[in-house]
Amino acid sequence: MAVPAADLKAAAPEPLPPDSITGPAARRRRFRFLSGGKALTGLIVLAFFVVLAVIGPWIAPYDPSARSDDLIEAPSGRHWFGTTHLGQDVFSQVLAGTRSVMLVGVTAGVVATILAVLVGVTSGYLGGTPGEGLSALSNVFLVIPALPLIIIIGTALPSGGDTLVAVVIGLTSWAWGARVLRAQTLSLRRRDYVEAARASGEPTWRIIFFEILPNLTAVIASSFVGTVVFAVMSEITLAFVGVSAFSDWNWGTILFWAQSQQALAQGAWWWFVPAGLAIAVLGTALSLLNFGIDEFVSPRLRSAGTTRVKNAEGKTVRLRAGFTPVLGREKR
Amino acid sequence: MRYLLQRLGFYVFTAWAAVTINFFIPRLIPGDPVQSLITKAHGTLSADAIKSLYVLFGLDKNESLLSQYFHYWGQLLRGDLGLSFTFFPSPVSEVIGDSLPWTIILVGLTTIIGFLIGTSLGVVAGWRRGSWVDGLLPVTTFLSSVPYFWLGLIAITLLAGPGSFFPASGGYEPGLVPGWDGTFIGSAVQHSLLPAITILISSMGSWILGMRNMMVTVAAEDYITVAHAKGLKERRVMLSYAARNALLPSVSGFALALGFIVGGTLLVEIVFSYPGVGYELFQAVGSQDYPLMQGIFLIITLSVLVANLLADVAYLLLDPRTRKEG
Amino acid sequence: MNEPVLEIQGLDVDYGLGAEAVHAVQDVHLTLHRGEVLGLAGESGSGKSTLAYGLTRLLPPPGMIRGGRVLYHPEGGEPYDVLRLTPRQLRDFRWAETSIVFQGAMNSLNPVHKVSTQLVDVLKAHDPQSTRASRLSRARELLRLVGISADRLDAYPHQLSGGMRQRVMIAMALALEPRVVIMDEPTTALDVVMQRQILAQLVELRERLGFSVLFITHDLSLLVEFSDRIAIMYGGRIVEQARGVELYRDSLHPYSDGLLHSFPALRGPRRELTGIPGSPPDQRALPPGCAFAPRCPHAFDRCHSEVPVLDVPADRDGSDRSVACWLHPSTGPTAAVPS
Amino acid sequence: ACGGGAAGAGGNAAGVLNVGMPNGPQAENNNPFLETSAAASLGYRFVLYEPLVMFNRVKPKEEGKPWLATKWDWSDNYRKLVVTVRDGVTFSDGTPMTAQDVAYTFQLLRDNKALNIDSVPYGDITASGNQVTLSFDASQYVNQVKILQTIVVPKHLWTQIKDPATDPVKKPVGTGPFTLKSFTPQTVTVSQRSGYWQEAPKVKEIRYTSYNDNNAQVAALTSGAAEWSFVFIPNYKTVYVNRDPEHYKLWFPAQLAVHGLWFNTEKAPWDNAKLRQAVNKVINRDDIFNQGEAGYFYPKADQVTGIPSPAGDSWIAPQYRGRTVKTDVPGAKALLAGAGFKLDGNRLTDPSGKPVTLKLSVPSGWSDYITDLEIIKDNLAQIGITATVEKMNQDAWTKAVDTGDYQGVLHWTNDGASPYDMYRDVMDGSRYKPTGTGGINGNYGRYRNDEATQALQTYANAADDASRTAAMTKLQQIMIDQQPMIPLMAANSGGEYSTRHWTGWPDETNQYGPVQPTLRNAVDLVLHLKPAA
Amino acid sequence: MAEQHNEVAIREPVAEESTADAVVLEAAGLTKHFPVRKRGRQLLTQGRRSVRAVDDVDLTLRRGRVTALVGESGSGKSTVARLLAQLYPRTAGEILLHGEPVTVKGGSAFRAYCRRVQMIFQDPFASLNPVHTVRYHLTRALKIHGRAGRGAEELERALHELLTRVQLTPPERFVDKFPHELSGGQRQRVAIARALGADPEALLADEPVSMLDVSIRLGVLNLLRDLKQRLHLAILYITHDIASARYFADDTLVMYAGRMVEGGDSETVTQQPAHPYTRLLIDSAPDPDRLEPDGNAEPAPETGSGEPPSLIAPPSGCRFHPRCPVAMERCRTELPPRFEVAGPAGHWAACWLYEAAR
Ligand SMILES: Nc1ncnc2c1ncn2[C@@H]1O[C@H](COP(=O)(O)OP(=O)(O)OP(=O)(O)O)[C@@H](O)[C@H]1O
Ligand SMILES: Nc1ncnc2c1ncn2[C@@H]1O[C@H](COP(=O)(O)OP(=O)(O)OP(=O)(O)O)[C@@H](O)[C@H]1O
Ligand SMILES: [Mg+2]
Ligand SMILES: [Mg+2]
Ligand code: NI
Repeated sequence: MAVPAADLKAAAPEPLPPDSITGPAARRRRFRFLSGGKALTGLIVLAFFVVLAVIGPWIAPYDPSARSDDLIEAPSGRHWFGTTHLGQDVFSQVLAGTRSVMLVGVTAGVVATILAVLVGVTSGYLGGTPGEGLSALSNVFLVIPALPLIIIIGTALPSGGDTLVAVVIGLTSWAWGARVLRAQTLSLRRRDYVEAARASGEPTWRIIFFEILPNLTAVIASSFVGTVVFAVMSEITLAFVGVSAFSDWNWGTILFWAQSQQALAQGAWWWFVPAGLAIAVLGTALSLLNFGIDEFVSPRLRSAGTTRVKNAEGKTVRLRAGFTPVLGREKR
Repeated sequence: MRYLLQRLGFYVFTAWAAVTINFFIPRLIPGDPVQSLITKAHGTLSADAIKSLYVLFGLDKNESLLSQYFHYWGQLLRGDLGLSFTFFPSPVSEVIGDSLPWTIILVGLTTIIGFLIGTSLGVVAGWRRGSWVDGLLPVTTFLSSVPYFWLGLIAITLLAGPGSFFPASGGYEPGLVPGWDGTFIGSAVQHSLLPAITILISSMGSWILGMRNMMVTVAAEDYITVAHAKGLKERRVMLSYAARNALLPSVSGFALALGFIVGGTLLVEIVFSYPGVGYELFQAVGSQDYPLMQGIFLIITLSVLVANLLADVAYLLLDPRTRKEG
Repeated sequence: MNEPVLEIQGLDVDYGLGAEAVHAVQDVHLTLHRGEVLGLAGESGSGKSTLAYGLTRLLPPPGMIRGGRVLYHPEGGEPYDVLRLTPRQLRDFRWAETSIVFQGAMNSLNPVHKVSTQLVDVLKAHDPQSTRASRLSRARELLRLVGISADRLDAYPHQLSGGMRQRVMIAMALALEPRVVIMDEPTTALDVVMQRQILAQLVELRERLGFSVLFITHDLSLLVEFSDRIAIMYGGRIVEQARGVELYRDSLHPYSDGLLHSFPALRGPRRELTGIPGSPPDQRALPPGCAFAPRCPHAFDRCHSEVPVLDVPADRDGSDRSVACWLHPSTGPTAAVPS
Repeated sequence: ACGGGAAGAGGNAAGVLNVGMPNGPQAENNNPFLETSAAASLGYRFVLYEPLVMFNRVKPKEEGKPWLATKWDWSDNYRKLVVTVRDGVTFSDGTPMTAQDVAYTFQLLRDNKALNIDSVPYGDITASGNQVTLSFDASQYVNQVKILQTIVVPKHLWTQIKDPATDPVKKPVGTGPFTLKSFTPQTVTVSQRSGYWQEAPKVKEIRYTSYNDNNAQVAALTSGAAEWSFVFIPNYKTVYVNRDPEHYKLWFPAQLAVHGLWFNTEKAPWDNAKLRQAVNKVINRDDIFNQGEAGYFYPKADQVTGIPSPAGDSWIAPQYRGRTVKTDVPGAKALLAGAGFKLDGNRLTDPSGKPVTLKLSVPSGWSDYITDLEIIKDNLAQIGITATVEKMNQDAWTKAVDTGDYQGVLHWTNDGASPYDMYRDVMDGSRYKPTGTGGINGNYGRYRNDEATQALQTYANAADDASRTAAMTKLQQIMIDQQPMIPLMAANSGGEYSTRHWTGWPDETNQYGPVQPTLRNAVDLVLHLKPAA
Repeated sequence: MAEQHNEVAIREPVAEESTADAVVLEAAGLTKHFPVRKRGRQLLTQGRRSVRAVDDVDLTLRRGRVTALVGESGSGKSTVARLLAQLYPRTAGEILLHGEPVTVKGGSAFRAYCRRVQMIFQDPFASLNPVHTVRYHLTRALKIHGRAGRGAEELERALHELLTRVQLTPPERFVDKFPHELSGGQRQRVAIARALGADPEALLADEPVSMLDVSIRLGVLNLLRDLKQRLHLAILYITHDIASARYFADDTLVMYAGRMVEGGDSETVTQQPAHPYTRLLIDSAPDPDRLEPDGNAEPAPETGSGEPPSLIAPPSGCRFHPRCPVAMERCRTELPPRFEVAGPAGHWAACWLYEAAR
């Protein structure tokens, strides 16, 4: 809501009945999706990674690049995740690597999503020449193979920072989302409520952003999650195949080292497993958050809140369309 | 008819733009193929060879980028993709021809299977929001968030080893000659199992998730309630009403995924030593093999375009509302 | 009077749980008899649709049925409670026994399937043996029944006008010749000619097949003409129930009375329309007594404290009508137990 | 067979030898002259085609073994060569090999610049009887081996080839003991032919499998699927040898080329020889050898002259023999102090007062180089030099090296039959191009020293051995005094092999040739193999 | 057809103002054909097919007057409204706003047009965005047209006022609800409130009260009447409730199968219908007073035989002729123009029966 309801309450000309839904209550409903364990878990894990991204390099027990005499040591109290062939501390490397991964993932995700939304929704809504033009643009970008392109661009840039990499990934990976959004928009644009908004004189950008977009949130959210995961994977892949000249440590460079030193064949699983798991956990957290999105987005589902209720006999019934639960009378 | 021509023009334009970009991008890389080759040989090729290699690759002539570009188009229109540098003098078409079937079969099949299984699971998960299938999702998303190559390597380490059923690398038993005989096909299937499973596991999650989200949205629509009221079988409501409507974004995603079969499999092929086109591309990028790179890009471009066309058609077929009328 | 086919007993329906719950239908008792057209009218938002969907368990979340029974009397069988059916039984019950025309016709039709597909669908679901051709011809026949030319069979819902969609839904509801047809404002988008044609069809079919109709509408003139009995709803409760003409000529509940003075007549002199002053009740926090009391010109103390029960009023003893108003208390022991 | 040892076991019974290379899928191309062919990349060209003379790189001073040539005579100060061709040799299609074929082969190289990979300036080539005479305009002393190890192709087939430089030679015909049986992008199989001019090898069939990367290759080695390969194995004891210590062997002898730290000697302060010498003194070659090169891959090169040992021992001047570089931090500090550098705490400043830093560039995927540089970086800190390792992509790096746009890199030198090639790469002033200009062929350090250039000239063209020895000594002295580049490790010509099914491999005790499967010696090696008992 | 159109210009029975500026919105020769996709064999055999939803419709909306549009379902009423709102591109014809021809496709011109001409959509289940609250819908309507006032307080007051006007009381109860939490009638009222929020000059109301109970319907219609009188709003009122058209509208137009068939002032059209279709319509309207006390209906009026015509291949001549009890030969072939009907001025019908009256 554009207008914070709480302020309105204070300013309302007449006292509201005590039981009416007030601003905070409405807001509480909006965030009820978090009460479903999955979304909350996702959020917590994500927050954890964000915190690591900020403080990771500081709390790392060792300089991640520093060599020591403990070569290829299994995890121990001194080196939680063991050491590399140069005696570097893998734990510190993972910690220090979080920042770059998060930065690249989120930046690329945001850039790509914004582009996808702008191009996809606009071209879907506008139709006609501008629409077709935008659609052609996204098709061209779609056709260019992203990963090789990133490899090539990464190659052409003498040595870019993380942000540059993120932007490149973002710029090359929006087309898919745009395409999907465009298709969805095409089917939304003639809905009555869009027409109604148009007829009530809403400017085009507002129709796009406030009438159509909210109905696309589920798609956008999953494409955002998709791009972030894709961006993280790309960064890591680049480092893994040894193409990137990017920041010093990220999870990909750890894996690159583990791989080039054939950590698994050496039995040094600790070198290989933590970074890979960290990627997977990050991706999972994002996806979990995605679970909450549908409830956040669709007011119908949101007000449903829970998906289960208890009936009079104490049995749990699932709320679902088409089969309204019968609770049985309870004493009032 | 006019609409058709318009679409056609649209695709031709896209193809032109993509090919042009694909032509110029590789040339942005500093250095040249000869230097790359010498560097790659890491000392076993003497620096004296440079001169002969320039002659060999035909790079001794100075040609402007623009005339190279027109030259390229000329070749292309004649169906000639040029000679690969890495495998000089094998024609690019032959190099691609050798590797493309492997990729198409492995990745194509797994993409289709992954889509089918993933979407079906997504349908069920979304339909029974909060049921056990829905509860399965974190696991599948976890698996799909695991980087391909990581999963592959772990799978190789754990599952493939001496004495195991799964071979660790290759597309078929060394020593076998590809042909349509039982031994070869059996061996090819055996070799493709582990990579296929890895791709399946890591690609399925996103199909599940996408489909589930759409299902949840669609399941709240009134016509679903009506379908229930009509007393239709649950399956029918779920599939023909809810899934049919929820399918739209997934289908276009699927069409696009089909287009990316060729380009999106680099890592699997590297990790499993699979003789496909993705690895070829990776090598081409590494050794600045422009003709090969462009050849593969062209294939990717064409397949994505075709897939795009499919997606367009699928959308028209699936959603009558997007059809242009009045 | 004929034997009952559907008995609603003490139905309570809420939206949501706890303090925020909206009590959309409260303690509704209603009986639909065989071959009868029961009209349901009432204030907008009074819970008519909720009642209709609730008794077939089709309310979308967060709707839930808090209590009550919906007894269905099958042909020659023991009555059973619809609310206790398993999903499987419920599915067989639906459409074959009771069909529904939903209020929002546009959203009732699946936008990606042709009209024909959606019609054929229910035929197929309940009669898997039939051939495709026979189903299609039946679909064509059904469309003709509601006055849509058969060449629209291949149209998609968005290509039809509002009224046409409604008619498609009506056709669909009649497809299986069920014993109970619930129609929620089925004719809002229909012109009167079409409306009459369709209702005539319906009456004719009813004569032939003997089904019963629960007809929800705001068009009182239509109800009076067309239905056997009319129930008036207000604030989630049935407030009056009587035969159509009886109600029209002699309404007992002040709300019904108000309604009848709110619609214009097409013929004859223009008459004064009074309307009903005041505003509808808040269904989350209903007043302790009669829900209409705050707007009622005749309200007295009791109205504000006790909920009136729906019963045969003492002053019309022996008639088959009932009302829930303290102005017309019932003969029986005034067991005004607040439910 | 990649699954288990199955094929290996069966392979032995059928006389199969499994070779693996980590080079990715191949395209069918058997042209023996092209470095880009599958035949070259997997090495099977050298069991199909044979050289005139077989040289042993491990012992470069040793005379070559007569192979297709029975005799070769240099005259006119290495400007004329007469080769006597062996009788009784047939190509695999049954036609006998004659002097005509040999002459044709040399003409082919002379007339096709693209094929003449060694840039040998061939002159007149004539054949008569069983002798081929080649004449040259200049002394070919330093090119002897390159010329004599030329492989011979059949004239009657090659004259039909339109463009020998772009022909994939789908049906290769050579004098070797094997012929191509089948080609697939993944595996190439060659099988024994009849009518080989020597005693037929025990190996009946060789399968060359190309794995996509080192990991796959190593896995194949450890599982026994590959019995012979050349690949980098980190921690080779754990990963490879210990899996089957009895059979899994590797041998990595040095050859006459080095990898080392190059500076752009035109950029201050790295134009200062004393600084380079000091750096030479602090680099820990043991760490590099053990951690970066896994303790075997590139043998340590710590001879003061930079010449790899033992391969180049015989060229080392007596005064330098036996002298190795030892890490000597105080010595380095003293040296620097003497040259006007100041060490202030842990910061070294040059005579002009600027702090000494060193940016070490390296391609980002080259893990052994990166590791080596990390070690060097640490070592340099001991004398107050702040080094940074800058990872860049390979192409940018190649370009940087080519144009001199770098401060320090790890790079290699050419190899050759004598240390001449290596020294020429390091300090040949005639190859100098100024920083910023590309297309340089060696002398990446932009080193200019007329004495060195002169000595190289003399070595290549001298008429007598004495002046050659003097020139070689001069070069060694310049290397020590000027340290234009710091040799750290020798290039190798080694390989991994398994003795489970085949024995007779070369090793430390029996150094009859290098073990790399892609070298010309491959055929000699295969002829040495015998089934294990 | 310009001349015909001049001849039968609708006279205002009670001229409130000088007629010159009284016309707010005018349509001339309005036509809309929807192309239909061909299938299979038709591709080859048939020419271009289309649904001829609206054909050659003339219509005038005047200041301070309500014009009712009644007619058969599917006859193109909604399409006319959408055309007038410039939501569809039209196949032919002209739309004049204050005498100026306007064709806008989008952009600021379209928005300016919206400010003056507002539309209430027929289906309240589809025309409210499911993700927005009532508050959002109404606030936007107010804000777009600069009527939100200054500050949250004024806005809130304006919102409450709007909701109260459409009898969604108490307003606080509804303002934060989502469309799916409302009953059909409640949604319809939100839609009305939204249109009112824009404060237009012309209001195109497509069956705005079809889902309201009669008492609220009365309230809303009274509200519209009040607006018309106070603010001189021009209203197009599409409805199937002819009785309400009689009470509430000044003029009534009757549409059949994409064409206007009759028009005139409401009382006349409803009490003395001229066109056979209109007569059928009026006769079909339910009328409780027709009932006898015992509940038996009088013999139901003849509903006319036959089905509504297909708009893809409409009947030639007068489109009503297949169902018309008094059809003549001429009706089958020739399209009837508008004819003045005897009686109160301004009453016309497109029927050959009235040719004589000319
Ligand atoms: N999901 C919901 N959450 C909360 N309240 C709801 C929800 N759905 C409906 N209501 C409320 O329940 C009440 C009854 O709604 P219902 O749709 O049954 O009314 P109705 O009698 O059919 O009205 P109408 O004639 O206008 O269609 C209304 O006041 C409505 O606001
Ligand atoms: N997008 C479309 N494509 C094809 N035909 C259409 C489309 N929209 C409307 N029609 C057709 O145009 C005709 C007129 O439709 P319209 O909605 O204007 O009718 P209406 O008079 O409003 O009917 P109702 O009273 O039932 O709402 C109908 O036959 C309808 O099927
Ligand atoms: Mg309702
Ligand atoms: Mg309409
Ligand atoms: Ni807001």
